[in-house]
Amino acid sequence: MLLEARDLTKNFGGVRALDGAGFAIAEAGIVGLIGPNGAGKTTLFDMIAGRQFPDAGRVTLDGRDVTGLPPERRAALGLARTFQECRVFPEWTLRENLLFAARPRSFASALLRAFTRQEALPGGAAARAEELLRLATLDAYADAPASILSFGQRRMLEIASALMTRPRWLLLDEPAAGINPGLLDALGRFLRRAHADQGGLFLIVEHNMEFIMGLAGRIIVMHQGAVLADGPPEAVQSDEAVIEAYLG
Amino acid sequence: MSKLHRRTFVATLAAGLAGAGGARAQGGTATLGILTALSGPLAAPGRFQMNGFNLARDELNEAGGIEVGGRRLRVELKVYDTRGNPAEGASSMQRLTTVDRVPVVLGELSSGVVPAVAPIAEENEVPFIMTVPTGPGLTKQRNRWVFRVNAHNDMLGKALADFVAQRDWKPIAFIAWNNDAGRGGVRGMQEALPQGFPIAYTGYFNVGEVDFSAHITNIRNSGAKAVMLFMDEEPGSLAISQIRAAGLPVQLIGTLAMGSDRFLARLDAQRLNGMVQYNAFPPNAPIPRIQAFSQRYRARFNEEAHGFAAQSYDGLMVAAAAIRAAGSLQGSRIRDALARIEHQGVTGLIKFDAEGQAHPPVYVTEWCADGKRSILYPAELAAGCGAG
Amino acid sequence: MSRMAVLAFCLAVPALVWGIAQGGLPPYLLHILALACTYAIPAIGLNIMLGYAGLVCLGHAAFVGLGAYTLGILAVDHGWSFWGALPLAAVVAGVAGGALGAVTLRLRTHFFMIATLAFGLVLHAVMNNWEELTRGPVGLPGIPRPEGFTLLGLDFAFRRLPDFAAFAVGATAVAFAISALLIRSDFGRMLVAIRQDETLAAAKGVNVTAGKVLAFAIGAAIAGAGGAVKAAFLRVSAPASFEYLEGINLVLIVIIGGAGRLSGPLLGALLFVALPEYLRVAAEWRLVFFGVALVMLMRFAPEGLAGILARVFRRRAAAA
Amino acid sequence: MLAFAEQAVNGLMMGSIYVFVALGMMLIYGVMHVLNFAHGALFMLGGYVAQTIFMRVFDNYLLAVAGAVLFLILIGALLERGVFAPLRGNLRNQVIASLGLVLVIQNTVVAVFGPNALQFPVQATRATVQLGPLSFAVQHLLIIAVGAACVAALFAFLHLTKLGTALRAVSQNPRGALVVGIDVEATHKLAFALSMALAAIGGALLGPLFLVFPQMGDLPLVKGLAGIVLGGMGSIPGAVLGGLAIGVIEATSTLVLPTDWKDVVVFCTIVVVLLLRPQGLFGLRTRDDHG
Repeated sequence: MLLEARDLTKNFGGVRALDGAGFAIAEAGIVGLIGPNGAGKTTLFDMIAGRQFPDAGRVTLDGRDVTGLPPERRAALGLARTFQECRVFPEWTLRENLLFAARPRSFASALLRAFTRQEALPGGAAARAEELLRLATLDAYADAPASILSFGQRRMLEIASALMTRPRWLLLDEPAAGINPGLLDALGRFLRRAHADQGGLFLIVEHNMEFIMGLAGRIIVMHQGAVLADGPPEAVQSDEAVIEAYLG
Repeated sequence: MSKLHRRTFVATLAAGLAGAGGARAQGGTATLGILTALSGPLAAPGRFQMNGFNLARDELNEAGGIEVGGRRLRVELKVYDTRGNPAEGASSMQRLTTVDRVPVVLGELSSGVVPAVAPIAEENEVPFIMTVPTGPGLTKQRNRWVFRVNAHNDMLGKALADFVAQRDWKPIAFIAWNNDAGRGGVRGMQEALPQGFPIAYTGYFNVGEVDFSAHITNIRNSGAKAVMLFMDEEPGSLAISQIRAAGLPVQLIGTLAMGSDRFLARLDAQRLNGMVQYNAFPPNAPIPRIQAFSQRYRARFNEEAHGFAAQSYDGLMVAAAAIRAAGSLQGSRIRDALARIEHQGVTGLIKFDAEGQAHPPVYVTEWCADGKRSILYPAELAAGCGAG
Repeated sequence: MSRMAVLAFCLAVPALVWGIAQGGLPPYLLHILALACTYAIPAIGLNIMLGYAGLVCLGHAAFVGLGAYTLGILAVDHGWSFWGALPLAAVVAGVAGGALGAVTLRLRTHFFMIATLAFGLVLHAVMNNWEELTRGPVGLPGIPRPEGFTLLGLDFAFRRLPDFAAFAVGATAVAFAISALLIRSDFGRMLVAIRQDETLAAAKGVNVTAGKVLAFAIGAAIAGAGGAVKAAFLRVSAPASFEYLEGINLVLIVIIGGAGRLSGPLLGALLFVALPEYLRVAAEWRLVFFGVALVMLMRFAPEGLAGILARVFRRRAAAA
Repeated sequence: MLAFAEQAVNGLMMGSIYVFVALGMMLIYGVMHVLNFAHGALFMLGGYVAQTIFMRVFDNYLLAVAGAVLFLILIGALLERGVFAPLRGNLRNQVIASLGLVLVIQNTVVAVFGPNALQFPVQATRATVQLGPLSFAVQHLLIIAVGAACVAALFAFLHLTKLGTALRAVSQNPRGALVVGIDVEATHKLAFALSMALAAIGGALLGPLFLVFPQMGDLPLVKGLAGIVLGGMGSIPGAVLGGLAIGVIEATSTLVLPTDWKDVVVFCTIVVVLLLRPQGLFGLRTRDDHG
């Protein structure tokens, strides 16, 4: 089982954000996670990414229980994520942002390598960074500090940085938010190309229906802290309960 | 800024400095080094110390300066502010001994700074005469170049402890500065008191902190009969006014700084009445050398003479006498002269023992109701109100 | 920083040190140089925490004090040699640093600063009040200078000022080399990632907790070693040298020199120690000058002196 | 038991001083989200200005305090425009700049007024008053009374007046306040002015009881910070109760521990509270993770 969330519950001082939400994803693909505001999408998303921890319930990656694992340990397993507020390292250049994502992470070995001056950049990292920058149409700014990028460009850089390590689980938090329509198709193509290239699971939380319906092979709809519907885009679009939840 | 580039910058700095170093005795002047505290918490005692040095310098110059090898040299003072910080002290001593190249260094206030400056004096073979620090261990570091004119805590404590034991004021309580003067004083006093003398309470407060209400409450509950204050004039006046205001029925015991008219001006005779304190220099004692100095000090600064000023005055006079005896401004010759010297100072006969410590007399005085003071100890000098 | 650069650096410094040891510089200048080193070494430690990991530790002087007192107590009370006590001084301060790091790592900027300030004040009170161990406010006198040795036919006796100044410069160079090796590596990059954005660093796999604790431990260990060098130089370790104002001075040195730049602490220490001694300006106005400089730098050149110089060189290089 | 009561009152007195400092810092922190480490030095400056006016200008304590308040508000406006406003947004630089201000203010005072402590003898409040078996200086009670009055006045202002509500709005959400039409810039100046007034009054109250000296603001600053941490960062009532609690803890600790450890007790309280309950007694546990 590639990714499984089983009856996750979480409340913030009386407000029940998640109420036994759960779903199971067996094979690779692009999965959309949608639902009206306050449905608990971001809370569930954060629990899979390790930024928040549930009061009850379990999250497993490849069958392994990661419910209480901190984010850095999940990254080591091959999980990468982007943020709703779009976070990049502003002081570093685009290339440094990407190369940093590919470097090994244990402080112990870093300390040892610091004194033995061994370089630890995995072989193809530089080439992969070039390719991703080109795919994300950002190669012109490769050596400029990330702080100069526009919001849309910063979003693309964040996704490229997450793709550097060919993660088995890529979690995208509203990638289309704040992107001007012209850039949306480029974003869609970029994600489709990337998934075709590396496989694994792309779990995308999104509000832009048109964008996600065209991209995802499977849609999970959240409503009031629980999973309301789960299936291919066409089935979910015509599901009465879903329309009711959105319009109700 | 590569490392080599910085080296050249440092080298040019050196050239500038070397030029500035004055030769030892051009044009008939002898420049003596002074370490004191002109700022920071110890600035008040620093002022009295400088008064003593300046008075001695002016008197020496009025008498034609110091006669060395047939030439009469004017006395100049090169003063550095150490602010009670060991690092600043070390830099100042280093500059005095190697840039200004003074023949002798005097002063310092804080016992914490002395261990940092004494070894530098020893390395550059320049005698260092302390005039205020009271830490007992300072003259026990086997450093032949260190001398001390004033009595240290154990010597001061001894006189007063005998007196307190004699008057049987027990149990006794202490309130003291939380620094070397305060804690050193309390330890010196506790060791000097007879074995098993009951100590009801020991309270410390930070230099600059001035709220004694907590201590007063604890002293009242400890049933102490006497309270000894180890602090300088400013906090001392506050502590006493608060103790009297709280109506605490205790015998007050003070230190050197609390036996002067300036202290009286901060409070009033009625509140000081009956307070006893040790004193290295009771300004109105019926002793000619003390009377003479008090008059000259009042003429110059129109305030009453202070013990630190008298000790520093003696320090400079002893240094001048040693230079005259050595007939040279050579540090080692002056050191040898100091080791052998017997100088009649205002604080008493100054003769340094093997460790460089002088043994001036220590007095105990008592405040009378009329704002005058009487001398109680040493017995042979005991005298009524108005003599302290 | 390739292996060759490190090798060249390791040869250049002893040569420089040997040059100083031969004398030729006036004693007062050697004294200022050594004193500047006793500020530079702890500042290098603080720069790893403040400049790279973004941890504004206001209690750094306490680690310097821990190193100084460890050397003092071991050497004076237990007869240890300086060379034996020096590593222990660094370890004791490092352990305390790691502990403070672990304890304060979840706190946000303001709380964190207040906690480090409180930590510094507690340690200063312990140094001042625990008389049986530290001899209280008078300080621990009689701390020995490092024992001499002969190297390549040269005998170093550290009681002599030129030799000690050479040792101090050598110790600063070692601290500088350690900080350079650490910063110009994955270790340094991970610290800088933590400073820029902790949440993102964690998402990229950086163990933020371990990073902060390590930055604290290493920064404090270097400060402890600096404290031992200062105690050996002044031959006394007194509480007055480690009060909270000294902690603020260290922050001042790193910021004015250039936080987040390897040469920052060196420039800052030289400026803070050498300039006033050379100018012999009255204490108050010297500190007013530094206070104003700090405020101006924060407004107009937060990257400090090293940053300004780098910008000037870059512009000149670009122009050339 | 009597001793405990007496120490508690002593504690309340010093605690009131810490409340002045804590409230002053809280007002600026609440609105501008920065901790002004120079507040202790400004507190001391208030004491010096009041002392100078009282001794040299007109021999009236009330006018001296008023003069100190006006002077400090002026200085505060300069600092807000020259240092804190341009650095808004960069937390670390603002705090370090305030450390620079500490050096500037403290050492300028030493250079101008000299290093040693100055007398501030206000005869009216020297007398002592009998409260059952215990006696207290009038100034002690004055500090507690004025402290309580200022807290009450501040509460009334914050909760009853339009300006006060605007100030609370900005402290909760500056952008939200802007959208609703509150002039955020003006509120910052108002908060700074109030903070400076409290610092001036605090300094002018402490002066006559003890002495006025350059390092006078250092310990109250740290203990005021302890009060803020204990009460809960961001909570005005927390700063008041926290400041008083620190004063009482400190005074009553002298019954148990030797007095030279009383500061350590306060510093340890800061660390312990930060570890066990970072949001303090009244603070709210905020979910956002940018400090």
